[in-house]
Amino acid sequence: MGGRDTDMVLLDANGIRCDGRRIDEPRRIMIKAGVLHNANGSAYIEFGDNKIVAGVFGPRDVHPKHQSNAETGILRVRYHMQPYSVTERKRPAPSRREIEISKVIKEALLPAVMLERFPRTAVDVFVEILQADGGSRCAALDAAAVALADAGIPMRDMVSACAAGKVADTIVLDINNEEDQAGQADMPVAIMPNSGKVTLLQLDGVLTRDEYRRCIETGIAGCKIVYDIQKRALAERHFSGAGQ
Amino acid sequence: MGGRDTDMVLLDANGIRCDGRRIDEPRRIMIKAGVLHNANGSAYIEFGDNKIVAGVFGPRDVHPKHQSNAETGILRVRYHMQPYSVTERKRPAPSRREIEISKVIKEALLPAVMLERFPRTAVDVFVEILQADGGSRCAALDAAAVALADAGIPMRDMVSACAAGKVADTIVLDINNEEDQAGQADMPVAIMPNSGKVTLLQLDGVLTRDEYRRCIETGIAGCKIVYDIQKRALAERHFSGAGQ
Amino acid sequence: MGGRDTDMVLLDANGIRCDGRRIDEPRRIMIKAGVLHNANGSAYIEFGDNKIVAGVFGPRDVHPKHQSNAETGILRVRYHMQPYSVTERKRPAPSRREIEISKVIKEALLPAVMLERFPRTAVDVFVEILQADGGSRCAALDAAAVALADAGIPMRDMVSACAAGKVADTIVLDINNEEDQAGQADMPVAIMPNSGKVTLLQLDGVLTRDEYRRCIETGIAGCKIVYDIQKRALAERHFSGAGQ
Amino acid sequence: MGTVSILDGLRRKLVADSVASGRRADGRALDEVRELTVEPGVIPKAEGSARVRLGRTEVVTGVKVNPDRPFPDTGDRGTFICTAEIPPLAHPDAEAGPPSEAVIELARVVDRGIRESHMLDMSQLVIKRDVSVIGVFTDNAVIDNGGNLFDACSYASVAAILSCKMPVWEMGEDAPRLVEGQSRDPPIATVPVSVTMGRIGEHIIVDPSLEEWMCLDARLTITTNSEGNICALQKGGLDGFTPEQLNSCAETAISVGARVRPRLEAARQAR
Amino acid sequence: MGTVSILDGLRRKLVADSVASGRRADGRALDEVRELTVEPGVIPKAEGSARVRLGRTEVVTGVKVNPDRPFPDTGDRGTFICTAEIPPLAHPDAEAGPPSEAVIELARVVDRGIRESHMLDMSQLVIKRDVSVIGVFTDNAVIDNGGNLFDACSYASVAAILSCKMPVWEMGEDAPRLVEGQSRDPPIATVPVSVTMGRIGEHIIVDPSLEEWMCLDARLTITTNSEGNICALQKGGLDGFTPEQLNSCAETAISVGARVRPRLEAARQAR
Amino acid sequence: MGTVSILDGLRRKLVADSVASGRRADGRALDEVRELTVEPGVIPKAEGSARVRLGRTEVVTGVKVNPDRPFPDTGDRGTFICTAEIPPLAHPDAEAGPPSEAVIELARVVDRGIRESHMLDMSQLVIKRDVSVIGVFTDNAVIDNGGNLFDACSYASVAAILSCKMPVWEMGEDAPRLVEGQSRDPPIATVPVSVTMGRIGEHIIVDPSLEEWMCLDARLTITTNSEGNICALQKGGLDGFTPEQLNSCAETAISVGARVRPRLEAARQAR
Repeated sequence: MGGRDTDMVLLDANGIRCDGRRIDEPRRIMIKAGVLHNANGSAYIEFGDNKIVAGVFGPRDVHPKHQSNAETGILRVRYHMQPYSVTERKRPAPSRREIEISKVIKEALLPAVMLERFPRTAVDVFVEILQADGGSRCAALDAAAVALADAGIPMRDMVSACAAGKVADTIVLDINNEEDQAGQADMPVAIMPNSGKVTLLQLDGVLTRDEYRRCIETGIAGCKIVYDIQKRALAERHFSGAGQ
Repeated sequence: MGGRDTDMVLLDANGIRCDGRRIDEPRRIMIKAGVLHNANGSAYIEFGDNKIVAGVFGPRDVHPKHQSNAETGILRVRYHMQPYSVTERKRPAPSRREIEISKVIKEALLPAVMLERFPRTAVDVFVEILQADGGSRCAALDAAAVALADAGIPMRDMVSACAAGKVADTIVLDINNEEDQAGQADMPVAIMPNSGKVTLLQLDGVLTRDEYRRCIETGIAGCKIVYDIQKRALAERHFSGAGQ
Repeated sequence: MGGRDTDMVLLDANGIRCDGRRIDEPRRIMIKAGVLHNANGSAYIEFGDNKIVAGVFGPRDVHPKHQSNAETGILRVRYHMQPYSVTERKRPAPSRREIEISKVIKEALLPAVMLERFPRTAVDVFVEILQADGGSRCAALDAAAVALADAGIPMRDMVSACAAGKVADTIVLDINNEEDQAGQADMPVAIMPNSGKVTLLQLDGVLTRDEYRRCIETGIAGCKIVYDIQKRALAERHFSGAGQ
Repeated sequence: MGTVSILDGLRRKLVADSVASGRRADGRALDEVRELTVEPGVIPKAEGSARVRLGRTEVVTGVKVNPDRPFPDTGDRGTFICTAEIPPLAHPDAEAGPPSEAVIELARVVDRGIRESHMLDMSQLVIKRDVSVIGVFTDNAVIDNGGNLFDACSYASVAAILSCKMPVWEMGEDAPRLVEGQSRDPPIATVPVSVTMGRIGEHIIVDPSLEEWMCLDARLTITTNSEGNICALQKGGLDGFTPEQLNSCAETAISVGARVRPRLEAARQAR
Repeated sequence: MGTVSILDGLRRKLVADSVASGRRADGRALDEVRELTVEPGVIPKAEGSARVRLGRTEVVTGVKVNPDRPFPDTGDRGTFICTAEIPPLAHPDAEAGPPSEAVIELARVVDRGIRESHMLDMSQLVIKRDVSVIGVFTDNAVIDNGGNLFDACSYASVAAILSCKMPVWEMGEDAPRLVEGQSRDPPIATVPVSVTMGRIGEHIIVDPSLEEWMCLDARLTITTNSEGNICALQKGGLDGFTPEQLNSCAETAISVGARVRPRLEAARQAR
Repeated sequence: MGTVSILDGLRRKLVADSVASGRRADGRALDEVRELTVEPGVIPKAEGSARVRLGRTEVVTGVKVNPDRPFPDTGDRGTFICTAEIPPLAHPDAEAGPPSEAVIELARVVDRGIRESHMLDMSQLVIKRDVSVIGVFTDNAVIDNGGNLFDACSYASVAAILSCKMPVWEMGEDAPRLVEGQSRDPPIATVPVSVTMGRIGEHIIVDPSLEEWMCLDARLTITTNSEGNICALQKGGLDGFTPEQLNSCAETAISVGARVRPRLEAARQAR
């Protein structure tokens, strides 16, 4: 029921994709930690043409009070797109898509954040999409995890996300906007890189039983590439003399 | 100012209506009590082509607290139509019509419910219209009253509702959707059958002074028919071996 | 970017404006204090074709509590237009324009109201525009200030408002609706007449440095005319035998 | 809470006693309407308008008349919408924000009384069948809430509609075009009058004041048309009515309505 | 709070113990779906409908079919919208008002399972290309919440769509016109089946009951099509899955889906 | 509350003392603007964009240009809409949800400064008179709130508009059609510059920091155009200004505006 039947050459005879990448190659990824003054932690990511900023506040008091939990802290996540972030201007009010993505990002981060240390408080993660491209939920999650670490929130693992997908009957890493429109399947994946657990998994499109297995493997390999870039961003911010 | 001028034969020379009924005959009515697992009390009604389910919760704590009353319990009623319940799909948000009907149903039930026994609490009545036909507010009220009794809420009387109306210059019982569209007046009536008090009364359409009196009498006669069916539903649920 | 290029003669050779006024002459102003029964204070104003009623409640408890301030009272203002107050029917929900005007009126009144005497309470000012004409925010503010005084709220000064503007390259007092549509600038001004402080100042349109100075002076002169009418209204209400 | 309740109980007793005596706190007989003033034409920018004072209740109502799209299945009729608002200056308990269920009921009862009486002949409000019709918006603002808003808003709406000077449109190429300098009278077929009655114990009072309103056991609004027929009903309140009470209320509504109707009809003269 | 937590912990232990024993509290095996009944056609006024009972969960779903404007860039396809609601009678914790994030996720997961499976051939739902297409609205109402609403709503939606009797429109001068007395079958290309699995410790259970739902470490919904391929996924919950668990879940979803599919396909007979 | 108040009072005293000394807490002179950086073109998917840093305040603004319907009475002009948002990452006190009155004022003041200066010649933004015009949407997102959002958003909006590469449309049969491969410069008539001043006691400071903002007695935003004329004003805050102060503020706004204007005009080069 989507629109997936154009004539663009998505994968040429040499295994090169429409934007020049190999099938196992992610787009350009740049992460910078500590970009905001008011947030307790923050990060800016460029992931392909995605441009996203994340800010973290907390642990802090919960309003309204009845949302708080006497046994543990709570995590709240807002994924929000700026009106100018997409080709057609988006209305500012949160769409159902943004609300769902906020929830899956929250559940992808939850196992990594040691909320049990901060009962009755909230940790708030706010993500603003300044420019959106394919894979914005993974990029947003990558920035959010770095911002949490930048804020000094205790974490039992990082969370790293990258999509895999199916393009021209081939499983490829990190599909871009054109591949998503014209391609056959898009599977965002997030892992906790040390434990190896998958904490986000979605799929649009059709995969055979075997493609499903290979798609998950490909996505996990991408997450590990992202993980290295996340660690480097935190090191630059916190352990290099050139820190801001 | 409504649209009331079609050519359909609403009443033939033998006093038979467009759906084959006599002027004092209600549509088919089926009530079943105790149809939901989570609600404290519930009922399902088919009244003509109306299909309605009602659920009751309480007495229970009131949120927000400032709505509660230290002297008595409060009754809250929500009458809500499913989008697919009417010919043109209805938007899910409650319309002004649904809010008004919720209020008149609440005020029709209030005199019967012994709320004074449960200060500071709320009794909640939720009605979902799965399929709507003429007379849905009366049918909803009939189901709500049975659901209250099924929940064991102390009541000083049952509440039974049925509309009367004017069709082809004749006062008839329980007008259906076609009669409502093409007819001259629709008067929903609810009574407490033991005390005889009228607790709901509305009117769309024009009646002479005398037609008004006869319309009320006709409606009350219909309420008494409904009352018997309500009692039977409660007996089947609570006092028959075949109870669910 | 506005629509300001009609052929109407806004100012004739004798310095007479399209509605017959001189350049320093305000429209007809009528104020009556004490027009409502339920409000603690109230006023009705006709200012040109503006027809506005203001009601004041308080000092009274603040709901929700977290809005209150332990050190001082708070002032809340609502400027609201009736749907029929303008040529094209206005939707009843408050527009962004109404919300902004409510804020600037509040900040124009704040310096005059001795809220520090009533910590933890609120003074509420509600203004309803029954008919709108050019300068409705000034007229609303004039009525609001009289209603505050009528309510007996302690004030360190009155607040009086009147617009000035630029029409046919001339600075004039109190521009009307036609002049606003076709004119070059509109500058609402409010002062505390005894202290001489300007507490409201806005501008739409372009003014030279010198026109800016003269526009403020003209507006202030208008405010002083209004002040006399405000005092008279309060005297009629509170100190005349003919009081209602 | 306790104090409020004691005062509440005290008020109920006082109101009930005076009603039982046949003479109300404000000196009225049980079937007597409060002082009623009707000022049509108070909002010249609206096509029709009226300020109504009914005792201490004050309502200002405006009517806007504009070309509108017809509803799909009634392309041969104009449209009619009636709203009500109780802005917060009307009473310390009134709140800004989305309308409460009480305000929604108020608007719908006033709307129904006018609509079901067929006061306006909607078939005369068509510019081009199925394409463009005339829409009549009637917006009621309660400026001061002194009780019985049903009747006050209904009177103000009816008077504002009667006072209407209706613009004339003709169909242009794509859209209706205003015919400058022309106007017409609204197509009035009947004049509905709403009469709201309250029951206190076994007594029925007409046009309850705010204080009485808070003590009612039940209320009934009956709208009658110029022929003295009944065209809308709304029962409300905590308790019910016996069939006999309903019959006697109808008598009262017809006779009180006949007394009020000329007061509203005078609004025609403001056109 | 303390009391709730103790009960909570107790329940978690009991559920985990019974899962570890391979036999659940209600007697089911770990990969066993609760009793499922599908009644298509229960809302005759809707073009398609179904009541689904899955254990103690009950959903009533209606499908409305209407002419619609196409989206600007897909003028050669019909439109599909799927909603879900948990009205307050479904559970004491359900609340009226705007949908919670959980309800939005529910609706979007059900929508995605149907949309991404290409169940309906949308290219056959065009009245006039780029001008008018057929819109299919599928509205799910959860009447009783007994857990695993994802599968219950998905089954009800699929059955309701399968049961559809689609009206026929042809393009009139300005607008589509209904062809009276005709109807057609919906253009069904495949039948998607959603299977929701929960992880409790190292064990995976199928179709969690409400009690189990409250004790899940993580959950995964896998939708498969008639060919046994995977067409939608949604992971949720507080924790994650290992890659091995994800592979084993896929096996389970395919085999359980194949058992459920004929139960839904029977809804075609209600047309 | 008590603690906050004591801190509050302490801060007020410190800020007032440093202002009285002629040298502010961050070392600036009273009429000195904070460090300003303007990066146009940061959002390539938008037709125009800019990131502005003004001290610790950061704003990212995008301009979208699309065909739009004209307003009924101005069919010979394009449309212009300017919004502002303070998303919750900008400050611990910022909240998601509908805009507060402060945010609405912010958006309207920025909008008015651009609109009333006639920065864009709207008569050049017409595709077909009365039928289709060009709409310019300017959306400001405050990423970091370091005070004086009026000027930061205004600078970002002006720079984003100046950086615009405008697509070209021609009128097709029914709807405007994009002319591929063409673009044009925006029709810029003047460059407005907003200068916000605060009063602390008898002193006027320019471009207040967040800490200063919380201690202002009153504030005034004056927007001037390229000719040095005044085109928009907004007074705010708890207290007023004397006429003399207003005159001196105008001098300051004109001279500071002249210093800032070239910094914004450089954004043209990003086209």
